[in-house]
Amino acid sequence: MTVNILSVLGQMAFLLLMAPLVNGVIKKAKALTQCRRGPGILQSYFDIVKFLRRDPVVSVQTSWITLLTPLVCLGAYLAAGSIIPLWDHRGIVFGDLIAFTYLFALARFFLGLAGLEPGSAFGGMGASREMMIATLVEPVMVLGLFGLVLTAGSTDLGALAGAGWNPAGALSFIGLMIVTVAETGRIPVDNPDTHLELTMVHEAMLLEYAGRQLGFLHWAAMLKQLVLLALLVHLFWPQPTGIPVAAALGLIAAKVTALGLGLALTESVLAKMRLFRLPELMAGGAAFCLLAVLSNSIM
Amino acid sequence: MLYLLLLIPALTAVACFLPLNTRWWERFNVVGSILTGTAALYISLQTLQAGSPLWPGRFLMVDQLSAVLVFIIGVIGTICCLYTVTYLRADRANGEMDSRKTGWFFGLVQLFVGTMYLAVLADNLGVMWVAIEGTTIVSALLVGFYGTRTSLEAAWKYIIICTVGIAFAMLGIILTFHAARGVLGAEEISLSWRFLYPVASSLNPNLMKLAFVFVLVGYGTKAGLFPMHTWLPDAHSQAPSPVSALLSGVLLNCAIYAIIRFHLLASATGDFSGRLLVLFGIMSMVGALPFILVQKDIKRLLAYSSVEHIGIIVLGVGLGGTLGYTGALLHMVNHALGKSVLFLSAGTLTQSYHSKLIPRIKGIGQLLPITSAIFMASLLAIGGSPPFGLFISELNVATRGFEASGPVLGFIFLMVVAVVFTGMIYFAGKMYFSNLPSRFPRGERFSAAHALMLLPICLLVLQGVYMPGMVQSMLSKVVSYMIAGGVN
Amino acid sequence: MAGLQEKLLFIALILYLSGAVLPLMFRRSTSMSLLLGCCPGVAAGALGLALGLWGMLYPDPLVINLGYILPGVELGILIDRLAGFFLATISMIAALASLYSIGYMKMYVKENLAWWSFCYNLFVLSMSLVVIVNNTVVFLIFWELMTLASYFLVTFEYRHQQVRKAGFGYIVMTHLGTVFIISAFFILSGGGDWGFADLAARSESLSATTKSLVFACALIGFGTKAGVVPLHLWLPSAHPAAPSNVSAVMSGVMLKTAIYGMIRVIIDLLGPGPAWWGGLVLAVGIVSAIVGVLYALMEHDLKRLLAFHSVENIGIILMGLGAGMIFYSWSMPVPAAIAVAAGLFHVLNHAIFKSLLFLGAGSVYYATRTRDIEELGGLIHKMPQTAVLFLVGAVSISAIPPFNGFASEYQIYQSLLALSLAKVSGFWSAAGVLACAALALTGALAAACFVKAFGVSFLARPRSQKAAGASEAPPVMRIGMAPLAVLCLALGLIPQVVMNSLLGVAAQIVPGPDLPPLPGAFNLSLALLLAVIIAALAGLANLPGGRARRTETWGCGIVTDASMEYTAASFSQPVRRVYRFILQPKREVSTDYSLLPYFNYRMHFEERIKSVIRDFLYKPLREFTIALSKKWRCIQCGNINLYLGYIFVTLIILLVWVR
Amino acid sequence: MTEVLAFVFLMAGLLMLSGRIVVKNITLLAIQSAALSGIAFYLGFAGSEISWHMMFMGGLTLAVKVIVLPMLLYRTAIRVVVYREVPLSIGMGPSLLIGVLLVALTYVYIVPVLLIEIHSQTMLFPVALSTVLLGCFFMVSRRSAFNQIIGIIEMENGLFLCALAVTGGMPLIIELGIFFDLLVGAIVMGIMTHKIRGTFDTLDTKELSRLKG
Repeated sequence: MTVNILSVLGQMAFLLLMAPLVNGVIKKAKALTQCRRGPGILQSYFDIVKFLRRDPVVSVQTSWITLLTPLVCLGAYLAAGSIIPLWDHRGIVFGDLIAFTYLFALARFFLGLAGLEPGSAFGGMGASREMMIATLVEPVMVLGLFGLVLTAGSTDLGALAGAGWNPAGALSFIGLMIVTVAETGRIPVDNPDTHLELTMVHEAMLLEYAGRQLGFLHWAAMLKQLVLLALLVHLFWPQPTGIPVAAALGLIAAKVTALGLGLALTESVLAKMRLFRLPELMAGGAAFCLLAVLSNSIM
Repeated sequence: MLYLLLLIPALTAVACFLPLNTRWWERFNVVGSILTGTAALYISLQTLQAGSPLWPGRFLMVDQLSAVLVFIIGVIGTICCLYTVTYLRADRANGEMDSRKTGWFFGLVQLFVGTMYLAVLADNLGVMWVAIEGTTIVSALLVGFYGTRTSLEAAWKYIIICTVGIAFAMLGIILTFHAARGVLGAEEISLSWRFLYPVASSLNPNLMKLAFVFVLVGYGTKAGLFPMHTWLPDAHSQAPSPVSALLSGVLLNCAIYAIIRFHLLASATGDFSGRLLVLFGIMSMVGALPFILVQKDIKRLLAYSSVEHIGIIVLGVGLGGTLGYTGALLHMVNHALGKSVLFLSAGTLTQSYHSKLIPRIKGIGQLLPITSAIFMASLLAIGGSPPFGLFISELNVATRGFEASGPVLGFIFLMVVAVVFTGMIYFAGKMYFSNLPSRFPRGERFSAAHALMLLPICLLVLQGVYMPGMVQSMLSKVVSYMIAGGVN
Repeated sequence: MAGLQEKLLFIALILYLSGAVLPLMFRRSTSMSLLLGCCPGVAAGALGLALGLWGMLYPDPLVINLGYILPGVELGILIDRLAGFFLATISMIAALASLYSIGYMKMYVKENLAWWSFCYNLFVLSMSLVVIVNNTVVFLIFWELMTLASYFLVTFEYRHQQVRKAGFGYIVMTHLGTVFIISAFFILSGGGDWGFADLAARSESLSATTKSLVFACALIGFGTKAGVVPLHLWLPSAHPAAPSNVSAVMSGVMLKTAIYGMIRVIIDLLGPGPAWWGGLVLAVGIVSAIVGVLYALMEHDLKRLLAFHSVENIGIILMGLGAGMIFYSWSMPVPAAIAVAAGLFHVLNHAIFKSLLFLGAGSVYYATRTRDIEELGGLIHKMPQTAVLFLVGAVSISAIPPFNGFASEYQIYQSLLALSLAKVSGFWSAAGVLACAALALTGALAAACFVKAFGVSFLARPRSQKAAGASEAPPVMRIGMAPLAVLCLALGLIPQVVMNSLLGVAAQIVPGPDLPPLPGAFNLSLALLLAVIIAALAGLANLPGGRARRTETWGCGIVTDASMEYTAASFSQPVRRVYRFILQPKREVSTDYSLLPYFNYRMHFEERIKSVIRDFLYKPLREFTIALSKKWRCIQCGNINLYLGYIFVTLIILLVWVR
Repeated sequence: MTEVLAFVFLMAGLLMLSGRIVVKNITLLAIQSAALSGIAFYLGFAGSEISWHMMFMGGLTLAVKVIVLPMLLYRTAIRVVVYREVPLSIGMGPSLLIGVLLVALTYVYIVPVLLIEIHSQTMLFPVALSTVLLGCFFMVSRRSAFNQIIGIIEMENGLFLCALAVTGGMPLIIELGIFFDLLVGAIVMGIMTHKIRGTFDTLDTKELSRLKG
């Protein structure tokens, strides 16, 4: 039991510490592809530390919801991350694929409320856009993930390890990559680096946040990205079994970074889409996932 | 014993025709109608208990079937006669009726009731015919009583159409007599139900078919079956409300009663009559439906709903079987109770709004809380919604429909009933859930008239949720009697 | 043993009746009649809850036979597990709603409160009896009584035009639906035997087509009452029209009686049918869920919004039942039982959080006298406890862990996936996953909708004086809502307990091998994990000391006010635009250049969505009927010769036709 | 003998359809009733012993329908009827044609096909039946309230002939009841025509069409 708890804590710590690194790598790679020097790989760590030092400043309109939201977001993503068995599967079950999906919904729900709370137009805009995008993303995500369940036969993530390692899996992989792009708020869906109100989605909701809470929210965003990448790795790029924990961690880190580089590349070759063109993009993703589902269910 | 039922109304009528003042006439009327009512209830309950014909006379007889009708007339007739008093007072107050004519009115109403008793007590086809024609004549005078253009028109249509119909019925009777004469010999007994039913199966089927066609057209006109119903809305809408209540609550049932009698006779030799009844029943229901959906005049609305309900009864009779007959009988009673109350309360409404037009009658809930509550209750009852009895009787008929002739008939039946309900609830909503024009005084006090109208409602609720075992056994006796073809 | 239950039952009935009748006697004093109307309801509800739980958990059913009340109609009370479950749900919600009403109905002291409590108690009484009688005729009697009572409750504030309209639409549609229910029963019984037992006995001997006919009739009939698309039209107008406590009961449990009817007739009486039955139910469920939630997202009337969510949740319930029916037709009793249990679980959960939300909306209305969320805002400061309760409901209905909405939707997901994993055919495998995707879409839309509902009405600045002047609802109302909120969390934490007892219920309907109890789900541990993390982070957040500093919201340099806030309309605009193929939005922008030729002085923007179903299905039907009736009237043209002609022609035709 | 009377009876009925003039119709009605009573008398005598029942009915018919009623109608007609010529709802030619068709229907179809038994016994029955139908059609085709009374009496004649032909007379008391019943009916109608004339200034039933729908 204690071992289980320790391993859970370990995995959380790993994710928490890993997330800024991956983000930094992606930023760096993006900068390089755009022929910029760009910030250092560890820059995200410095940002977070800086934010965490500062006391928060909140709007007078706000209530406990604004104060709670950053914690909920970080907690939800951590929990989601701790569901993925990064190394040999553990005793305590925190959930499965469905719980994983809905933990994201939990975070999004509170983020949306927090966006509305200060009563500034930006926050509301961000919240409404975020929610709209979610209505497009979640079905595709479920479609892609449950297409894999058809092969694995269970929604348990342990059983799902490497379920996508087959031709049909390739299709769902593409679909889920598109989902990941949308969820992590990257180009062509959203631009994480902008503060231009026409294009903001995620940042708009954070606009009223400052200091420690902003730090938490940034951290949560990075964590979300890492967790999604880790899930993809877990599903499509199975680990060799029977290797020591350290090696497994190293492998995971490597694979996740590789995927992140992929993300960076796509981001820098694509251009930002208009908000109302998104349904077409998501339809594309849905099409891939649907193909995967069909091929799985016919076979 | 039975002659009492004819004598009391006749005497009361004569007394009311005497040139006295209103107070006396009212007294005569009240006393007479109460006496008649008690006698009628006594007779009918006795017969239903005994489950066999009682007091056989030369021309009069009461068996289970007619006992049901006597019950109906007893209850409704008495209530309407008593209600007439308050109604006429209101009319005189509005100056719509000259107080010298009230005596005539009471007398005619009493005569009307008397003729109806005769019609249901008659053991002889001829006497029954005479009685029913008599009801036409008397009630035509009542319909035209106000003497306005519209009421005269209604009365004229009523008397002409019904007389023509009745004439055809006479043909049917003659044919029946001919058919029976071969079996029973040419005396009165070959016109007497008592003697006809035992030999019903040995009558000539062809003659009976043709006779039934004539009788159906004839008495069907009087009962208001669909293509012949045309007099009904006019007469009901123009007559004074108590008379409308009597017409729709009792008179139609008397005509139906005659049809049922002949049906029992004819059904012994083939199911032709049954099929005909089913056809006319459905036609009446469907035919009356559109008029109910787009109607401005409240009393015409009720009249058309009577056509529809007559259709239901006839359908139940035509379908036959335990369920069919049970449904039909129950529906006769329930419809009589509900519809008469509905007409009476609607009469109060029209009197206090001085208009029959639904758009003019607004906010009845605020003007007349008690009357409008009664009105709504009886309207829901007539619409066929629980906890009132009509729901049960309609369910019986519907079940029989599903049982006898497949889903289609039953579904049409249910659909028509439901759509009629929607129509009525629509107009009820318009009248009840609306704001009262400010010019009216509000509120009313509970009076004897309300008690009169509440009585049938209570009966209906009782019929709808709990029927005592005694009543059930009576009913089953009647039904078995009908299934046996009128033979004990 | 059974004697006790009988006594309890009769006591409950008498309590309801007294609650209906006594206020009429004490109508002089409103407070007196209010208390007399509500308190018996609370007590009777508690009794009913006990009875229902007993019937649900105790293996052999409670049967009380009351003899023949009408010719051929034998009244019997049958509380088996299914009936027990529904009785418990209904009674629980009704009891809490009655408690809440003590405070809420004070708003209506001017109205006829005695009449209200008469209808209300009769309504609850008939609802409770509908699910426990074992005879179709009695069932229909109480079914219609329920409709009638609720009709008078809906038209309680009849002075408003739209309330009258709503009531009329409600009674008409449900009454027409009842026609189908009756047809279903009588096609099934096909004769004078009206007992459920007779029907069940007869259903074996029926042909497949007849069974399908019964199924179709039952689906249409009960579907109308349950408000499945496209028969839902009455629902979003009728539920808001009623007082909120009544809407809570209507939306929370009255719709469930229809679900009960479906289960009873389609699954219990008819037994396993072809797979397309389940498929149809599943499809209907999906359509209802998505359409319902989309329209809900477009609503700015808090109660209409909730009403549309009832359509959505009924759809979700039907998805579970449909999956169960499909398994049943494949004769896989175990997954069938699990799927049906999942549906029942959602029935319970929806009853809880929907009534919680409606009561919350009622408190908001009580405090602000408005239901338009564009006029609300900032209520979380004015009425903090109500806000928390409402938030709990909102989170639960959005199926967010660890609350009960998530728990039941999780089970439904599992059943739908089991549908695919059964590998019966490629079609069903694909269908299962697609249904899951539809459910996910529904969840996302619901979340969006409640972010809007809660965020706009409770957060940020008050948008009107009404909202600014609000104050916390009276304690009795909050007390009425609190248990529901607690249940939302509790059922979410330990779903397996409920699921296991519901599996017993389902096993009674879908006979099969006795099921293994479900393993303890992960919800509890997940919740604990979340709690721990959040607590830890909260500690961490305050580590370096220092509290949050308060300042004005940054408005690009100008002082923001309520008029600059994001409105509900603007919040839902992206969704409206993305899903325009369903919602058919029409926008009108008019600019007024009256002041200056070039600079517009005032702009008017209006965007309304079109109810496709009403415009293309119901309106033409109604107009056609009316036109036809008007045509038909001409046969009664007042000409006596014509009338005589009718008789004459009829006679001639009959004479010719005789032979 | 009966054949001749029956022929007169039927012809009177047909001719009524062709007549627009009220007075003429009344005369025809009287003739028809006369023929009826004649038949009654004949049947009364024809039998081996005299049937007083028939005699009585014949006499009654003669007294009431040939003398009293026509006189009354004549008086009323003079006083009440506005136009001498009656407005028609169906044209003269068509109505005659339909009348003939009705007679044909009775003769060819109803009686021989449906009622073989009666057909075999007497030839009066078709006459009677067709007269009833003719009377009804007469009422359909005339737009005057007054002629509708005439039509009813004609139908009544037909009924009596039916009773005579088919059953050789119903029981006496019944027949009396029927007789006086219809008499009262006719009188009440007469009173009503007075009232209508008083209120509407016409007897044209076209005016009596306020109650619609």
